[in-house]
Amino acid sequence: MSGETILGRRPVEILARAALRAATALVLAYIAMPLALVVWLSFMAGEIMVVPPEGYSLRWYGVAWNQDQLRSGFVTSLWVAAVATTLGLLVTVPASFALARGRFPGREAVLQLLMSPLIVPGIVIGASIYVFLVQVEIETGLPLAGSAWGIVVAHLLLTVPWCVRLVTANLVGVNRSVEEAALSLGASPLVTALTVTLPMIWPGLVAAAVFGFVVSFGNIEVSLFLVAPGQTTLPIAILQYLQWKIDPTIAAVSVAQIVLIGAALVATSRITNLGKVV
Amino acid sequence: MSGETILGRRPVEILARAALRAATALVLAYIAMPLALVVWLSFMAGEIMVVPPEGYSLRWYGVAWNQDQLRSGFVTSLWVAAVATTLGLLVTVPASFALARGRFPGREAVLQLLMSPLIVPGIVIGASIYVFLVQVEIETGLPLAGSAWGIVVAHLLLTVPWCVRLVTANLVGVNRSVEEAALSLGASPLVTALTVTLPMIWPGLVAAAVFGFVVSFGNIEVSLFLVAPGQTTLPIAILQYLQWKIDPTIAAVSVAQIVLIGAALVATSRITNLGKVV
Amino acid sequence: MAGIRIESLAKRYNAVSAVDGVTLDVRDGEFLVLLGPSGCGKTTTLRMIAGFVAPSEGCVRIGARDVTHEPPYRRNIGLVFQNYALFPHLTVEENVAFGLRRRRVGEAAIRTRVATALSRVKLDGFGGRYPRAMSGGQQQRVAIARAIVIEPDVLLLDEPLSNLDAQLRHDVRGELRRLQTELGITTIMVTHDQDEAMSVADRLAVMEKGQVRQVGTPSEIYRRPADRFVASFVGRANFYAGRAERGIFVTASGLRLPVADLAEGADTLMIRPEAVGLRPAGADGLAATVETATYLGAGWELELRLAGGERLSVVAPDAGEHWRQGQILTAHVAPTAGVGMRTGS
Amino acid sequence: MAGIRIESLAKRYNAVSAVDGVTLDVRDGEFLVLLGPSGCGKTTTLRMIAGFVAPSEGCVRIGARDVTHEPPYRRNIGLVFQNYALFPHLTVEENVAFGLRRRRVGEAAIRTRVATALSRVKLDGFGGRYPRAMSGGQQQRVAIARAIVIEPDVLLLDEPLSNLDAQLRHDVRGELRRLQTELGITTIMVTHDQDEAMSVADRLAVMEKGQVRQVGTPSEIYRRPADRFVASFVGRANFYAGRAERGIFVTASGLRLPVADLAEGADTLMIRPEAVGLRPAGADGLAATVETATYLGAGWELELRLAGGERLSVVAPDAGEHWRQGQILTAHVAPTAGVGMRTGS
Repeated sequence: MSGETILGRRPVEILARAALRAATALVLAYIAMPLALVVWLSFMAGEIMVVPPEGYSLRWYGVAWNQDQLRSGFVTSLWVAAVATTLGLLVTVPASFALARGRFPGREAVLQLLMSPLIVPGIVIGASIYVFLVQVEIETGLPLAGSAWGIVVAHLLLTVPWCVRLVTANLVGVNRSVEEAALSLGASPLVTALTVTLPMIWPGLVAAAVFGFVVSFGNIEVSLFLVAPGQTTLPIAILQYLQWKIDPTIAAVSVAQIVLIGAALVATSRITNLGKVV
Repeated sequence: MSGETILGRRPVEILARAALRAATALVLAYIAMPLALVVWLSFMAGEIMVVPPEGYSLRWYGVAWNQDQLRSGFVTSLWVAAVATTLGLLVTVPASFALARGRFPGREAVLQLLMSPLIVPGIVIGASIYVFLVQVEIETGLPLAGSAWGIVVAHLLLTVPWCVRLVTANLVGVNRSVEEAALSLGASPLVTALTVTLPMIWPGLVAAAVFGFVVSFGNIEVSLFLVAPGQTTLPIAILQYLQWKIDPTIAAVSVAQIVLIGAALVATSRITNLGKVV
Repeated sequence: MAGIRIESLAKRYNAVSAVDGVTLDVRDGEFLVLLGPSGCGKTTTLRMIAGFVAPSEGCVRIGARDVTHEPPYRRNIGLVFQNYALFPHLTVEENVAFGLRRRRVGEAAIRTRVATALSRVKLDGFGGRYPRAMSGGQQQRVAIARAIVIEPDVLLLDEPLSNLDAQLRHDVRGELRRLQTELGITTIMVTHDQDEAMSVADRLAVMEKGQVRQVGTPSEIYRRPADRFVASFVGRANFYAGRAERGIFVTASGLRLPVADLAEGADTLMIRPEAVGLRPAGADGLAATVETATYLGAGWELELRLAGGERLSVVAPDAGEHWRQGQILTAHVAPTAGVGMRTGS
Repeated sequence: MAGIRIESLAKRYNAVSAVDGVTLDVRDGEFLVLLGPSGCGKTTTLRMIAGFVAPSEGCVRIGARDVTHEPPYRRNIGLVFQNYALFPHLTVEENVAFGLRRRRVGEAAIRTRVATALSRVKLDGFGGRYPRAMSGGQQQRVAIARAIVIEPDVLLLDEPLSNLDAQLRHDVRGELRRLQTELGITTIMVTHDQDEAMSVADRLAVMEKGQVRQVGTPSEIYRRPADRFVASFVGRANFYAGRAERGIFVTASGLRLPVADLAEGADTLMIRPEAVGLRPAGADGLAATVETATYLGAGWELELRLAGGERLSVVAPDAGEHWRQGQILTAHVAPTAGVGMRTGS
């Protein structure tokens, strides 16, 4: 049970622990499988993915790089995710202060509301926003429905609830007496928030930003109805490519994406224990 | 700042607080918008969704009910999510014990690995598994690639990491001395786990089950390449419907799904504070 | 510097009174301790003085100023918390400078005043450290420096020693008292520890259930407690029901004890355990049997049973005897040892 | 019932020794207390006896059985934790019955034994409650009942009173001692509180830095501590460097103090603060000036400065005097008050 507790040495006890370790290894292998599989596929030489592979090569990375659709999808996704995350955090922080510090009726209900992106099907959110933007476009003449700004508006619905939840949780964890000390020393609530509270929770802010970015970058459902030619996100470009042809190109793109996001996560985990914060 | 702290009464201070409240209300309204929009759309009488609507009716709920594709998609999704969640929890609980209680090199790396469903694009996971299943099918003759079991295998990749994270986090939160008390009273590690630890963390187990179910039920990316005619999940049936026609039918289906999942979440939050556990 | 005047201060949460009409006058430069068990309202009272809790009734005056409706950041108070509440992301120097920066003091003046404050709490040379790199005692001294550097009108201390271990608690309370005397700053401290309260206070206010039971100097409170609660909270005490008869207290079982300065109408006699003398069996006094005897190093704790059936707790210095259960001896209660009180119940 | 024998027990984490060669013999039915500051290794020692920490070296014997490699669930020990560690999802009755069920005791016998155990800790009628509906003191009594109901060979207590408030701590320690005497069960308790240790122990083992410094009865430890660490951990003490000269201890500044039973070679004199008598200035003894005087109700705490410049802490019962800073008086140190020791450093 514990790493320290003295363990029984009867044969049946030793056997039971071995079985537990084997089961655990199996579960972990299963979780690691997709990662390993994608990396493996990306290095297969042949056009048709077979086991055992015909050979290994780096050619699909070159092919991927030369696909304009994938390249521009990557740039669009990067831009959308960055804008949606930044805007998300900007509106989120004050709202989180109100939620974490305020005492008002329905506070619990509001926190439940933050689960809503989980329960409304993403594809329907996307379609609804599309319908809504078309209406606005008809009324005002602004070309929203086909622009990347439409995608940003939709992706804010992904980033904002995550950010509010993370930042609120971090604010709740701040020792109130530290803020009270600042107030007693003459800092107004605004000055206290800026000079004391935010510096104390910045690992949480970083985690919220990274998490929002990753969720936005990888989303396919919400974007599906909002993309337009030349304004396609990477996951949708991948989808479109796969519907046309299944070859290791996409595996190569995925590995690139995995390395990018993986690096961001590792960098973040130096600042904060993401596993704990999220 | 605090709900209790005496607040400044200078005009600028009162104004600042009003602005903060307004911003918060706006953020909350934005988060609640998709929910409200979908419900609103589902009751619009006309075939074309316009603002203001032509009128209100319940007819789309009837239309949705009569769509065989949506009905069977609903059943498939329910079945897949239930099986993936149950199997997921069964393999997850022992693995979580090993992760939470064991002390072995690379433990931190393993916990990072649980983030992998976030970083490998879901669409690529689905496509990879499809390729893999086709291979297995060619080798063994088992009709895996077109069956719902293929979807379950893929969805386990969604539910297992969530379950491991939630159950592990809950196990880490258990006061070790309670388990030690059981050991000192003569309970073996297995008996301690079954009679003391699991009963103590059962809100966490319920949360893991609900969360896994919701994630599996709503997933579109991983399933995309694994569905076959007659074995389509609800989100993909919705996607296919929307590609053919955009009318309030899908809003009605979404409202049904929202009510179902919302009810599950509310029921769970009576047992456990989901917002805190997740 | 200024005195503090609290008038009929009350705080109610729904129907429950946390503080129920507290009136106190703290003189300029005085060290007052609010003493009481947890939940007695002492911390809520302190937080109303600081401005973190809005009173339901009453008012708070600091010097001539009515601050009842002022936010905490306009009260000019120094506050020290049980958990230190240092800013973890700032160095010691920046922690102490925080209040001066808010007051827009010039950089040169800040440097001088921070250095002076740190040297007052004997932390010269620690300015560049971060709080997490310091011991609990050092952190609490930083917190004290941060509170006094702004030259506050009053200093409020909320269980400042509770997180320190026994030896450190003893040292820091001495330093705290010395510092307060040097600065002459009006101070209110909250604590549940009677030793701590007695050792630093000019005056104590003993609280129970949201009300002040007694205000007075440590020796007034210990020697002439107003009621049973105060008597047993500021030390251990034996109580006997009975009546006063011209300088003699007659207990319910008929025991007659001469008591100096006994008010007519007293219905309870209080005797401190350490005020009882122990003599050999047969000597002048009350015959008693030892029920339990506990050796505590510096002394003994005895539970005696008197002839009339009453129990008497005694704390005696260790004079080399070895007391044993069942031993018979004489307990001597001097006329000055007993205090008569009216329980009113 | 059985004695416990620990031989050269050691626990190292990487290069650091948490416990460094502890040998102890606990007699059948004895109440032994492991006393020491936090980090001294007392809890690790207890956890090795319980089986929750595997020793790096040495062995643990309970009665005739070598249990060094036995898992905790085959040691037949009763364990009580600081945080009670009750099973929150079970009623009090089910908590107490847990160990009996693991031993496959019949339902009828379980009912009887649970009822007996609950009545031993004065919790008759509480069987149907859940732990969360009980006070801290009651929860700790349930934990004690749960530990003793299995009739363990030994009872291990890990700071069992630390989570209770002062008054309750005083009561529960009395009950614990009574129960242990009644049951005659071999008991080891870990604590950092000297009062607690002295009041319940048959013998104390004082630990520091992973080693046992001294083992003995409370009065042996208090009156004849083996070294400076023990002397100052089990009470307060004044220390003077110097040398022994035929029954007289000569301090570094030349002060000559007669000491009964002074070993040749002693280089440090220890005087307990409460062993010093205070007399008017000019009386026989050491002339001294009051540096600080603190009134604590039951007595006074004085810091004196002697003629030779030495400082002397004194704790004196309150005899009505009011001591003041600067006052001159005489400190009387009886020959039996001083203890000579060899610091070896």
